[in-house]
Parts: sequence; structure tokens; C-alpha cells
Amino acid sequence: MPIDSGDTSWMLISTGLVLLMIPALGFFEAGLIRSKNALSVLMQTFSGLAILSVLWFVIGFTLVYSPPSGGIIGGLNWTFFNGVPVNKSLDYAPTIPGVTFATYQMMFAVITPLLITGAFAERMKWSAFVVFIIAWSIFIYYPLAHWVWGRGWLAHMGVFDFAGGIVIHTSAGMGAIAAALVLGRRRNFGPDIMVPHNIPLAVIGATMLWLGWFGFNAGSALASGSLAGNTLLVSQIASATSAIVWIGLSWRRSKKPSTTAVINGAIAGLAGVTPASGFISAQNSFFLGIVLGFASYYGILLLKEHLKIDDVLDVGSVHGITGIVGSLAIGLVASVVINPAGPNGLFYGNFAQLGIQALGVAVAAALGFGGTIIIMKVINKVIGLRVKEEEEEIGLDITQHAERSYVE
Amino acid sequence: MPIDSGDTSWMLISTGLVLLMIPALGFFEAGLIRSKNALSVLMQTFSGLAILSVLWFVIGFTLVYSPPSGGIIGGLNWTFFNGVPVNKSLDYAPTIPGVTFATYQMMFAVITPLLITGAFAERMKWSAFVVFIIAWSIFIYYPLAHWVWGRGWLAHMGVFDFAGGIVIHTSAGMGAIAAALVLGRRRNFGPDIMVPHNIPLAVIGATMLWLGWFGFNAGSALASGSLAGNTLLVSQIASATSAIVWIGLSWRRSKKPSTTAVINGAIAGLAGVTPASGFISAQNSFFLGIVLGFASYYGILLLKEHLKIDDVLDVGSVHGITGIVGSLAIGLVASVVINPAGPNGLFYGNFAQLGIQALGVAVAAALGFGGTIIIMKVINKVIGLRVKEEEEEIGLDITQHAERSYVE
Amino acid sequence: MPIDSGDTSWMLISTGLVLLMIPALGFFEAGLIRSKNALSVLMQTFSGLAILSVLWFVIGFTLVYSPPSGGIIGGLNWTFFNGVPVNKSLDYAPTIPGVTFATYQMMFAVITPLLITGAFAERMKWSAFVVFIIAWSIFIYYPLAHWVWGRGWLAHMGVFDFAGGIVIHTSAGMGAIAAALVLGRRRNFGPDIMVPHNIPLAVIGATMLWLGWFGFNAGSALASGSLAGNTLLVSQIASATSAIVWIGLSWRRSKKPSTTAVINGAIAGLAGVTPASGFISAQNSFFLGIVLGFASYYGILLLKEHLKIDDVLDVGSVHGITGIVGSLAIGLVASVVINPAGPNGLFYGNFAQLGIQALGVAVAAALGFGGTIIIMKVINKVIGLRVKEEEEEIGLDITQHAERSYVE
Amino acid sequence: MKRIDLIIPHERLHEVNDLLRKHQVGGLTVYDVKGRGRAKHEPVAIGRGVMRYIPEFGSRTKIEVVVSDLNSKSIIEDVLKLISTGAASDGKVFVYDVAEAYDIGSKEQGEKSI
Amino acid sequence: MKRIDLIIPHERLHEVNDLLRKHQVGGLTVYDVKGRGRAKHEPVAIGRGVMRYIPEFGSRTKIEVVVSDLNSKSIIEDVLKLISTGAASDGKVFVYDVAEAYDIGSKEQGEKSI
Amino acid sequence: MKRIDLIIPHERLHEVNDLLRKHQVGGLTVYDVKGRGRAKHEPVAIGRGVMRYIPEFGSRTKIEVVVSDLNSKSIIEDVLKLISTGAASDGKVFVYDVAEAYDIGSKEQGEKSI
Ligand SMILES: Nc1ncnc2c1ncn2[C@@H]1O[C@H](COP(=O)(O)OP(=O)(O)O)[C@@H](O)[C@H]1O
Ligand SMILES: Nc1ncnc2c1ncn2[C@@H]1O[C@H](COP(=O)(O)OP(=O)(O)O)[C@@H](O)[C@H]1O
Ligand SMILES: Nc1ncnc2c1ncn2[C@@H]1O[C@H](COP(=O)(O)OP(=O)(O)O)[C@@H](O)[C@H]1O
Repeated sequence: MPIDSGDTSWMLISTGLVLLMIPALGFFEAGLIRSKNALSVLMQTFSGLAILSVLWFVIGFTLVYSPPSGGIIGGLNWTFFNGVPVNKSLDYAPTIPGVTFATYQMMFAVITPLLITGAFAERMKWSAFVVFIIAWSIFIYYPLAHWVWGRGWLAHMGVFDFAGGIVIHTSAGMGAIAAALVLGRRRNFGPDIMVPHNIPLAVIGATMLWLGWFGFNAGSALASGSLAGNTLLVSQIASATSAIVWIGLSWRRSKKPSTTAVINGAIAGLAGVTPASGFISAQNSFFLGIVLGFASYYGILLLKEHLKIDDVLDVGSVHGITGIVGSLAIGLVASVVINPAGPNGLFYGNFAQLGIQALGVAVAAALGFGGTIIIMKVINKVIGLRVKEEEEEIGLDITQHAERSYVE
Repeated sequence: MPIDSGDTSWMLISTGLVLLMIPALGFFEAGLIRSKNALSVLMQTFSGLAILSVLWFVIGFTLVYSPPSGGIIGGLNWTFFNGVPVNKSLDYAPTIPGVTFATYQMMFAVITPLLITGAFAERMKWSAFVVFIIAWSIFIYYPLAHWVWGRGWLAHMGVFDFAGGIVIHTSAGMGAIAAALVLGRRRNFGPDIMVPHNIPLAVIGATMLWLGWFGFNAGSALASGSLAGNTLLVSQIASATSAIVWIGLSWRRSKKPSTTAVINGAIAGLAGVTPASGFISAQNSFFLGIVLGFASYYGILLLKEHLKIDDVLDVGSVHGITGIVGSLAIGLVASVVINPAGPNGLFYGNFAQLGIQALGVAVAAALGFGGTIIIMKVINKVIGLRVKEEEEEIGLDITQHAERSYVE
Repeated sequence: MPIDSGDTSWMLISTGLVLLMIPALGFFEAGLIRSKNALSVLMQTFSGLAILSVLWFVIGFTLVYSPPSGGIIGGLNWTFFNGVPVNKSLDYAPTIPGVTFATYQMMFAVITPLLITGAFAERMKWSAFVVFIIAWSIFIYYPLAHWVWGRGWLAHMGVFDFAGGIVIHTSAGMGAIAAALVLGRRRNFGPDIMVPHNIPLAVIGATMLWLGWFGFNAGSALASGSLAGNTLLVSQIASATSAIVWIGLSWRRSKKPSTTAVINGAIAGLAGVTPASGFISAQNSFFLGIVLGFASYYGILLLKEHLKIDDVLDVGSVHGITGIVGSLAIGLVASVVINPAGPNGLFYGNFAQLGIQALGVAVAAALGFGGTIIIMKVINKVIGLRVKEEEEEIGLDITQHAERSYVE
Repeated sequence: MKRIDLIIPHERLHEVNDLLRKHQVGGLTVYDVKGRGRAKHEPVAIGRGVMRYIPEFGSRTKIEVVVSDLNSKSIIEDVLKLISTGAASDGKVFVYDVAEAYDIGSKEQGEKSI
Repeated sequence: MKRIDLIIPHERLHEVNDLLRKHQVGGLTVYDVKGRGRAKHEPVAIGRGVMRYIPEFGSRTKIEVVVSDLNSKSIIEDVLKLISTGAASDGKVFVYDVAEAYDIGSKEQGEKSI
Repeated sequence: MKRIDLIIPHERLHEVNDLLRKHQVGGLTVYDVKGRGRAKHEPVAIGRGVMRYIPEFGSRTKIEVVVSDLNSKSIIEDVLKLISTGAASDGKVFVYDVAEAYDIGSKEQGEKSI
């Protein structure tokens, strides 16, 4: 097929929108933690953008997408993007330039490991962070993305994941819980270290995330047109209903619904609808958003309040639990009327899909959780994971980066 | 007509751009008010995004756009977007998916009632806010949008409104004045409660608004191409000239032109050019921008300084007066050379249009003003509109949302 | 050729993306300087957006692009955009509306003089600023842009500049050094006036700049498709590698790599790759990015630490030196395989191009440097350039604009 | 001379300033402080709005005003009268002796300087 | 009554507050201040991360607590014991006499008020 | 020992700090404060730049420095000499007696501690 200018426009801007999400994640997180560590997460997300872009360019893209593949990992034909076509398409996305497909996927490879920054915030060494995201990319993201999106063995089994509920949110979400467990809790873990220091900054981040997610989900159609249009709508509805659930729950619980609740609810809805967004109708998304709202809200209560796992920004719930719910939802409410290239779910007569999705989720959860534990333990052995106690007290900004967010 | 990938690309991103304007409005407002109420407007705009998206999905779209219609209100065919086509277009926008048209219009339905947050900021109860935006949507926006855009009676009379000067800015602007009158002034109304608390935040909001407005106005062409291209240019010129007028006036008045002046001037130009942006030439926009600058500047002096109406963010002038001027400008300088689907204005030989536009403006102003008064009075009776005096002193952030913007 | 909806979509959004960069520049700068001058740069960039948009509309576009031209300056056919086609294209960009081409180029004409705000920040009078950007546009940018992009004499000699390394970054970068020299150093020049006051704000600016640069570079293809796709990739890689170099250098120098380093490295990479971005492969961009990282880092050390030139935000290095490196790189690694409308460089068998590029760079550097000195000296004579000593102590925000960034 | 420190809720600053103006004090200085005293503070949302908690310290305004020994008593009485609501969170007054005072501009010293 | 001023690194506030709670002080007031004393401060990055410099002033927390004359001595001793590490940056203690104190809510005066 | 409070425009901090350094004071503490005194303050733009108004309080820097009784006089004289321009907005100096002082790190007491 020839390159289509309209499809390419949409993919270029979608690439930009997903790029935006990467520092946006940093603003969202920085605003919600203590001021003395705010820069450290901005540094991690911004540096991560640079480092993981290059890693993808050098080795990532080829390992995920290049043939030949035995289903386990891709070939090495496209190291340094050599041979990725500029004037022709790849068959993954037949109407856009090959380089555009590869650049768009770059942004996904960058943001996934960086989601975990939310779990180890406020106590991880900078050097450990750098090693971690590289190792996590190579040992967890690249294989998993290959299995599901690069025509690997999970794809062959029929696992579907539109924009990354299994590949991204389940793996990173479970990785976040693992990371929080290995690192241990922050010093003086308890309510008074959990007061957000700059909520407008967090709302700026949430805004950019919401906007960027249109590129993340609707861009995953890899073309402009009806599928992209429906995906955008589905994402909007799930985000809105999930946010409303959070407003309601925080209103009921305390009489005073909070801004941090509504932005978290929206992000939870967006994260959860991601895998299903290209396969389901807006009506089903309405219900899915409600489920996602409840699941993520009570997920935080479970993990943070009851189990006292110090996953600082609740990545395990907001991305992990929602990613699992959304990935399973494909097995229930996906419909070929929406996307002929996708599956039908249980409600549309296909009883097998739910089980297949559960397999995909289980694999991603196991790899994300187990792989993270191993990587963290190895790093801990070799260079140490956590800053010293007094460094944690002083804050990562000064001790790791010699900077303060605000002066005067 | 088949779905066009290029048109759809533009409408998808335009949808994103208008989405961006919704929280952007919050940043703009939050930066210009006192720090103790900053979160309350962020909460209102962000929650409003969630709530009004769902309301539009459930009932709004169908009431505005669905046939059959006697010209007063739309049918109920498309509740919950049921039956809105994914793979085909609606005849409102023949080259993009029906769902994309519906989602794009969602953003307009969301932002319009939220413009009024600028009028009742710093003193309205959260619960009253929630009821207000829902009632305002149902009783004011949906009918009015149907009349003008949904092929209702005003459309039949020949009223034109490209991107929402009548439907949006006149109605919300007059609603803002009404809301300010019903609520009454803030405690200690006077200069020392009007010092902006975080101007960079307001500039961030203004920036996002300016960018977003490209999607708002040029997206209202409902397709990519020449009309969208000219509309974007027209918007840019009106914004720039209006901003220059504000710089000049504030320079003359005080020798020290201020940042808040230039951002307000830009927003005033963008708001005012909105209804005319798809019908006029860039040269006429140049002059329109100048008029808008003067009208909005002196409008504020009139309403806030002379009449002492406490429309906190001057929505009545920056959106209302400008929206009226721009809507009437169609009757003067619109030209079928620019848009064959639009009217000619007085200067292009059509003497009737100005009167027709004035009718549209009058209807919108009356409905916006009168409807808002009734809604506010009813809410006041039933649950109360305004927070208690001591809550107003302490600030809405703590008393309504249990949060502070900045800690430490 | 007919207007293409996909190409037009991409150019509309690219216009928006470059628009975004203009205030983004302000956020970036404001965050890195002292709080008492933060608004003054926001005011300059936002007002500059208004003023220079109108100047381009009135006289700039025609002077740069209108025929007839003897190669020195354009004609006056298109003053006030009169005669710029809405429904047809110009031959500069045959698949998009003429007005869209003109509006897109408007954003370049706006941002270029504003880059220099980074050099004269914290001490220039507001009135001098206004005169300066207008004079600089008319006497430096419009001629230079005509020579290279408007089919003037440098274009005839074979000078290439894809998105503005010669026309924009070399001229503004050398102008920045000149401006810093004429104005002289800030009072108490030394480390303690160089502590950034709000780094998250600077990161917000850097984020918007990175995103916007996709429109700046890939939009300069003036169409969607393969060239735009490759340009976006090339930009991303150069930015990422340059940022990594900065992380590494600041890590080595001080054990504590800083957030300000990584954002500056990214901007340096983006600025430097700009002229070459449409002519080179991603693999060559990888190496170019590394060179840009080193050149800009050591350029700052040279200009600021050794020569003690008080170019506040190091525009001379981050834009100037990188712009020169990138413009010369065309003479080395450009390839007609990437862009058939471009040249080959030395490594692809064309020995002449490097010299031609050097000529273009030399002309731009001379005009940018010399022209700026003359303009500044004249302004100094007539109305004075610099605020009074006590005004500089109190800060420009209060003394020039009667505002404070943050209150309470 | 005496220096009176008033530590009060932010929202009373306006009133107290007006009162001090009536007493014709020469000036005053205002600090944003955090503190704890007898009262419970307003709870704030934490953990993404899922939890709620009462912070150890509340946010308060502190006013410092240097006055002549003579006026000190009546000012304190009036302040107590004006803003005491009987609530624990009303605030505190602390009084200190001032050894000397100067106005930098006029170089005046002692009570004339304030 | 005495007022004790403690100027300490931010990160010790928590501990000192706990200690003062044990001494049952009636309240305390906290300021964010900048200062210089005997210690070198942490260097910060300037000039886009290219240079580094030690700022003239460090960022510190100041605690003010008004206590009875009787308790003053033992509180100071305990504070010194608790947070002195021997480092130059440990901070300072300054003590002042308080002429009078009032609780605004209860209108109590003197030691009862604090 | 005496504590000298200097309340001055922000932009003089640098000079005053240099001066105090010459007097070899052991340290000093700096506060951002708002205040009103004899001078009119700079007007600020309000209401979207349409109006202008002179705020009740200006923004000032307060320096606290604890010095020996001996040095107090000469420091104050020098400060007055250095920054008095005769303008109403030049600022104020207030002096207090210090009952006791400690350096937390060295546990030194009295004049040795400062
Ligand atoms: N003994 C004390 N020493 C120093 N400051 C005190 C003392 N007691 C109270 N304060 C300050 O006075 C403020 C007001 O005190 P109070 O009205 O008793 O209670 P609260 O702060 O709990 O509302 C406190 O927040 C604190 O800053
Ligand atoms: N003589 C003094 N007068 C006023 N404040 C002082 C004095 N000496 C020290 N300080 C304050 O006490 C703080 C702690 O002092 P110190 O522990 O000696 O050193 P440092 O601040 O260098 O860590 C200083 O930052 C300063 O705010
Ligand atoms: N009587 C006073 N008590 C406490 N603080 C005072 C007093 N008079 C002045 N100040 C403080 O000193 C600062 C400087 O005072 P001054 O130079 O007279 O005037 P201004 O603040 O109007 O420039 C004031 O802003 C205020 O913070």
C-alpha cells in the first residue's frame, strides 16, 4: 500500500502526544511528592526519555519487531534502525513510513519502564535508576513486547492487547509492587510524608497525560480513520466515568472530594481502558470505566493502607490492577463489529478469549513481578539501590542532583 | 462521501486541542486568583470535564443533534451514543466518522458551562457547582446549540455561528454576569483580593488556550483544507492584534504594561473572533481584533470598576462582550469568497445578515442571562449557593476539598 | 497540485506546535533565572508573539517570500497577506493552502528574534525590547530568510538549511553574543545570581519545546509523509544523544548530574540538528547529536566561564554554536537518498557542499552579530537599552511590569 | 519599647492590621509560619484523595509590631477583644522587651523611630 | 518565661518536635529561613548544570518555642543531646526573655497561656 | 549578647551580608517577610492589568544576627551608614537582649557559641 498522508499525519502527531506523556508523568509525580524530591523524578523521566530512546534505536526495535523470530525474541536486522524503510512501510502499519512506525513504538518503549519511577520515588539512587531502566527494558519490556506485538508466541496463542494493557500496564504495575517490596518503605512511612507539595503541577501533568493518551490509544490504530475515532471516544468515556467514580468515593468518604482524587481517577480510567480501547464500543467503555474507578480506588486502599506496600504513587493499582482489568475486559466485551482485526469477547459469543487474555495477563504479571525482583536484587548487590538514610532525609534533589526545585 | 484520513486526522487532533483547553481554563483562572482558592477552580474544571463528558454521552449529543426535531430540541435516537456511526459519517461532517464528530462536539459542550467558573470563583459551594453545570447544560446549552447548530429554529432563520460566539461565548458570558449578580461580591471585595497569586501558572493556561483555540476554531471547519487553514490564520491575527491593543492600553494607563494584560488581550481576541473565524478574511480579522481589544478592556472597566459586578475573571467581558462583537461582525464582514457555505455581511452587500445575527445574539444573551438567574436561584433555595463566611475566609481549597495547592 | 487533506492536517498542527514553542521559550527561561525577573521574559515572549505575528502579516511575509526579487529582498505583493491564496497553494508548498504556508512561516519569524531574549534577560528595558525585536526582524531576519528560503542569492549559490540552522540559530545565536556584549554583564555577575528559581517551570518549557520541535523540523517538510517521518526521527535521536552527553559530562564533572543539564542538552541537540534534519539519516543524526552535546557544553564553558560574556541563557552556545555545527554537517552527511531535493555531503561524494554551507553560515553569523551590535547601539543612543541600577536590583517584574510572579 | 508577636489564623490579618492602624502603630512585619498549639488543625487529603490526615502543623500568620511601652497594654487588650472567639485556634500573643530601635532612613532612634 | 529559638537542618524538625512533645510544651512555631553559620553548605548546580557553586546561604528550619523559665534549661539540654552530632552544621540555640504571653482564645495570661 | 534585627529591601541583602562579614559575625539568619512602615510601596497590576493598586504590605528581607554586646553598637552604626539613603523605605533596626546562646555542634555556650 502507498504511504497515506492523512494516516501519516495522525501517526506523527500521535508520536508527539506520547512523547508528551513522558515528562508529563514526571510533573504528575513531582507534584504529588515532597518538594525535596521533586526534581529527582523530573530528572528520571527526562533522562529516561533520552536514554531509552537511544536504547530502542540501537537494539530495542530490532529485538521486538525484526524478523526472523522463533517467537521468543526478534532478530538483529534493524540494529541502529539500519534498514528500517523511510519511503516504504513495514507490514505492521502498511500506510505509514517504516521509520514512523518505529519512532512511534519508541515512545512506548520509553514510557513503560518509567512508569515504575512512581514506585521507587524518594529513595532510589540515581545510578541504580539508570541501570534499572536499561535492564528492565532488555529483560522484560523487549521480550514481552515481542511476544504480544512482534508476532511472538503470545500473539500466536491469540492474546490481544490494543495499546498496552498487558505489555505495558500489567508488567510495569506488577514491577512497581515488586520494586516497592525490594526497596522497602520510605523513612517515616506514614501520612505526614504523603502530603503533595504542588498540586497544580500534578494537574498539569495529568492534563498532558490525558491529552497524550489520545495519541497513545487512538494512535495505536496505526492509521487515521474510524478505528482511531472510536478508540479516542472509548478512551474519553472510560477516563470520565472512572474520574466520576473517584469523585463520588472521595466525596462519600470525607465530604470533601479532592483534586488529587479526580486526576487519579482519570489516569486510572485511561490506563485501564488502554488494552481494550481498540476493540470495544463506547457503551461498554462506560461500564468498564466504572469498574476501573472502583478497582483502582480500592486497590490503593488494599496495597497502601492495608498491606502497607510503599509504592509511592500507587502504580501497582492505578496502572497494574487497571491494566489487568482492562486486558481481561477484552475477553468479555471485545467485538469484531468495532474492530474486525480483533476478537469477540464472551458477551459476543466467544468463550475462549477470556482464558487466552488471562494467560497473557499471567505471563506479563509473572515476568513483570519476578523479573523486577531479580533485577533489583542484582543491582542492590552490585552498586546498591537505596540512598543513605541522611541522604533520604535531605532529599534526592540535593544529594543526587545538587539542585533545588524552588529558590527564594 | 467516504471517510477521509486527512480530515479525520485533523478532527482527532482538534478534539485533543479542545480537550486541552478545559484544564487550561483552570490553570489560567487559578493563577489569577488567590492561592487559597486555586485548587477549587482546578477541581471544577477537571471534574467538569469528567461529568459533562458523560452527560453529553448519555443525553446531550442526542438532544442537540439527533433528528427528528421540531426546531426546539433534538430527538432521543442517540442516547448513550447508540447508533452514532463508527464506520460512516453523519451529514454534519461528511468526511469523518460519526463518532469523531460527536466526540469533537463533546468538548464544546464541556467547556461552555465551565467558562462560568470564572465568574463564581472563590465563593461557590462545590455541591452547588456540580448541580449548576448539569442544569446549565440541560436547560441552556443543549437547547441553544440545537437551535443554532442542530438545525433548529435559529439556524432556519439564517443565524450563523462558526465556532461558538452565540452558542458559547454570548450565553456563557451573560451567564457569568448573572451568576456574579446572584451570588454577590466576594468578602472584602476590593483591590487587595485581586492580586494574582501565580502569574506563570496563568501564562501556562493562556498558552494552552491559544494553542487549543486552533482546534476550537479551525477544527470547526470539520475537515482539513483551505477553510481550516484560513480559520487558523484569522484566529491568530485577531488574537495578536487584540493582545497588542491590551499592551498599548495598559502601557498608556500605567507606564508598565503587564503580563496579565497581554494574556487577557489574547484570550479576548480569540474568544471574540470565534463566531466569525470561518467566514471572514485575515484582513478583516486584523480590524476585528483591534475592536475586540478595546471592547474587552473597557468592558472590564465598565463591569468591574464602575458597576462593581464581581465577575471574578471578567468572563462577562472577555467572553461575553467579545462574543457579541464577533457574532455581529459576521453581519458586517463575512464573505462567501472565504466560505461559500456562510453568509455575506453588510460590507459585501448583504444588509439582512446583521439583523439576523443580532437576533441570534439577543436570544443567546437572554437565555444565558435569564436562565442562569433562574438556575442559581433555585439552587440557592434547595441546597445553597455560597460557602459560609468563615469558609470563604479560610478558602475553598481547604473547606471544600481538604487540600492546599502548595506545601512547604 | 490539489490541496491534500493529510498534508494540510500536518501543517496545521505543525503551526500549532511551533506556536507552542514561543511561550515555551519563556517558561524555559523564566524557570532558570531569578524569580524577580521571571515575568519579564514571559512578557517578552508572549508580547513578542503578538507583535511579531502582526509584523509578519503586514510586511514580513511579502518581504521574505513574494516575487519579484532581485535576490536581495522580496516584493510587496503580499502586504497584509493580500493576495495570499486561501483555496490554492503557493509553489513553495504545493499541496497545502497558501495561507497555511504563510501562517506556518509566521511562527518561525516570531520565534527567531525572541531567542535573543535569553541573552539580554534580567536587565533590558521593556521599551528597548519592543524596538529591538521589530528592528531585528526587519533588518536581519527578513533579509536573511529571503536569501536562503525566499529564493534569494544564498539559495542560488546552493546553500541549504532545512528548518533554520543558518537563518534562525546561527543568526540569533551570534546576535545573542553581540547583545550580551553591548549590554554588558548583569550587576553582581557571578555564581550567586545564576541559581535557577523554579526548575519544574523550566522543565515544562523544555517539554513543550521538545514536542514543538517536531512541528518545527518535521513540519518544515511542508507535507506529511516519508520526509516528515524521517525528520521527526532524526530530531528525536539528536536530542536524545545530546542529552545523554550532557548527563555524562555533568555526572563526571560533579558526581551529581543535574536536571538543568539534561534539559539543556536536549535543547542543544534539537537546535543543532534543525538545519540538517531533513537531509540526513538517523544513523548520522546519532553521531551529530553526540558532537552537538559536546560542542554546546564546552561552548558554554568557553563563553560564560572563560570569556565571561553574560549571555544569560547561553543562547550563543545552545543555539548559535549548535546551529553552526548542524549547518556545516549538511556539507558532510546530507544524502539525496534521504531527500532528493537536498544536496549530498562530503561523505556522499560531494566535496563542494561544505564550502557552500560555510559561506551561508559566515553570512548569517556576520549579519546576526554585526547587525545586532548596530541595532543595539542605535537603540541605546535613542531611548536607552538598560534599566537603571536600582531597577535591576529590584527586578524587571516590578519595575517594568508592576507585577510579581508569586504572591503569598 | 515592646515587641508584640501575634500568631493568628491567616484570615484575621486584615482585621488586626486595621486595628493596629487605628492605634497608629508605625509599622508591622508579617511572617508565614507553621505551628502547633492547642487546637486541632484542618485535615488534608493524602494518598491521591483516598486517605485523609490531620497534619502536625497548621499554617498561621505571625505579626510582629514594635510599640512604645505605653501603648502596648491597650493594643493587646484590643486585639484580644477583637479576635478572641474562645476557640483554641484563636492564637497567641507574646511580648518582648526591645533594647533599641532605629529607622534606617531618618537615622532616628528610640520611640521616634517606630 | 523564656523563648527558645532553635535553628536546625530541616530534616531534624520531626525529631525535635517529638522531643518537645515529650516535654509537654504548649506549642511551637516553625519558620523556613536561610542562613549562614559555621558550616559549608551543599553545592548546587548553576549555569545549566555546567558549573557548580556553594551558595552563601543554606536553607534551615527555625523553631520558636515559649516555655516556662523552669523547663527551659532541661529542654535545651535535651535538644543538645538529641541532635548534636558535633558537626558545624548542627545549628544554634538562642534564648530570650519573654515579657508576657496570652492565649487569645481563653484570654489566659502568663505561664498558663502557653 | 544582643540580637539585631534588620528589616530592609531585598536588594540590599548582599551588601549588608558583606558588611557583617567584615565585622566577622558568626552567622546570620534571613527571613522573607511582608510589612508596612513609613514608605509607599510599589504599585502592582490587578484585574488583568486593567487596574493598578498599592498593596498594603511590601515584600522585605529581615536579617537576624546575634552579636556580642561589644560589637553591637559599631555594627548598627555601619549598617546605618551603608544603607541609609534617607528614604522612608530604607528599613528598620530593632535590638533585643539575648539571654543565652549555644552552638549545637560544639555545645559551646555564650559568646563563644556565636
Ligand atoms: N508555646 C508556644 N511557643 C511558640 N509558639 C506557640 C506556642 N504555643 C502556640 N504557639 C504558636 O501559636 C499558634 C497558635 O496557637 P493556638 O491558638 O494555641 O493553636 P493552634 O495553632 O493549634 O490553632 C500555634 O500554631 C503556634 O504557631
Ligand atoms: N550569630 C548568628 N546570628 C543569627 N543567626 C545565626 C548566627 N549564627 C548562626 N545562625 C543561624 O543558625 C544557622 C545554623 O548555624 P550553624 O550550625 O553554625 O551553621 P550552618 O548554617 O553553616 O550550618 C545558620 O544557618 C544561621 O541561620
Ligand atoms: N513598628 C514596627 N514594628 C514592626 N515592624 C516594623 C515596624 N515599623 C516598620 N516595620 C517593618 O520594617 C519594614 C521597613 O519599614 P520602613 O522602612 O519604615 O517602611 P516600608 O516598609 O514602608 O518601606 C516594614 O516593611 C516593616 O516590615
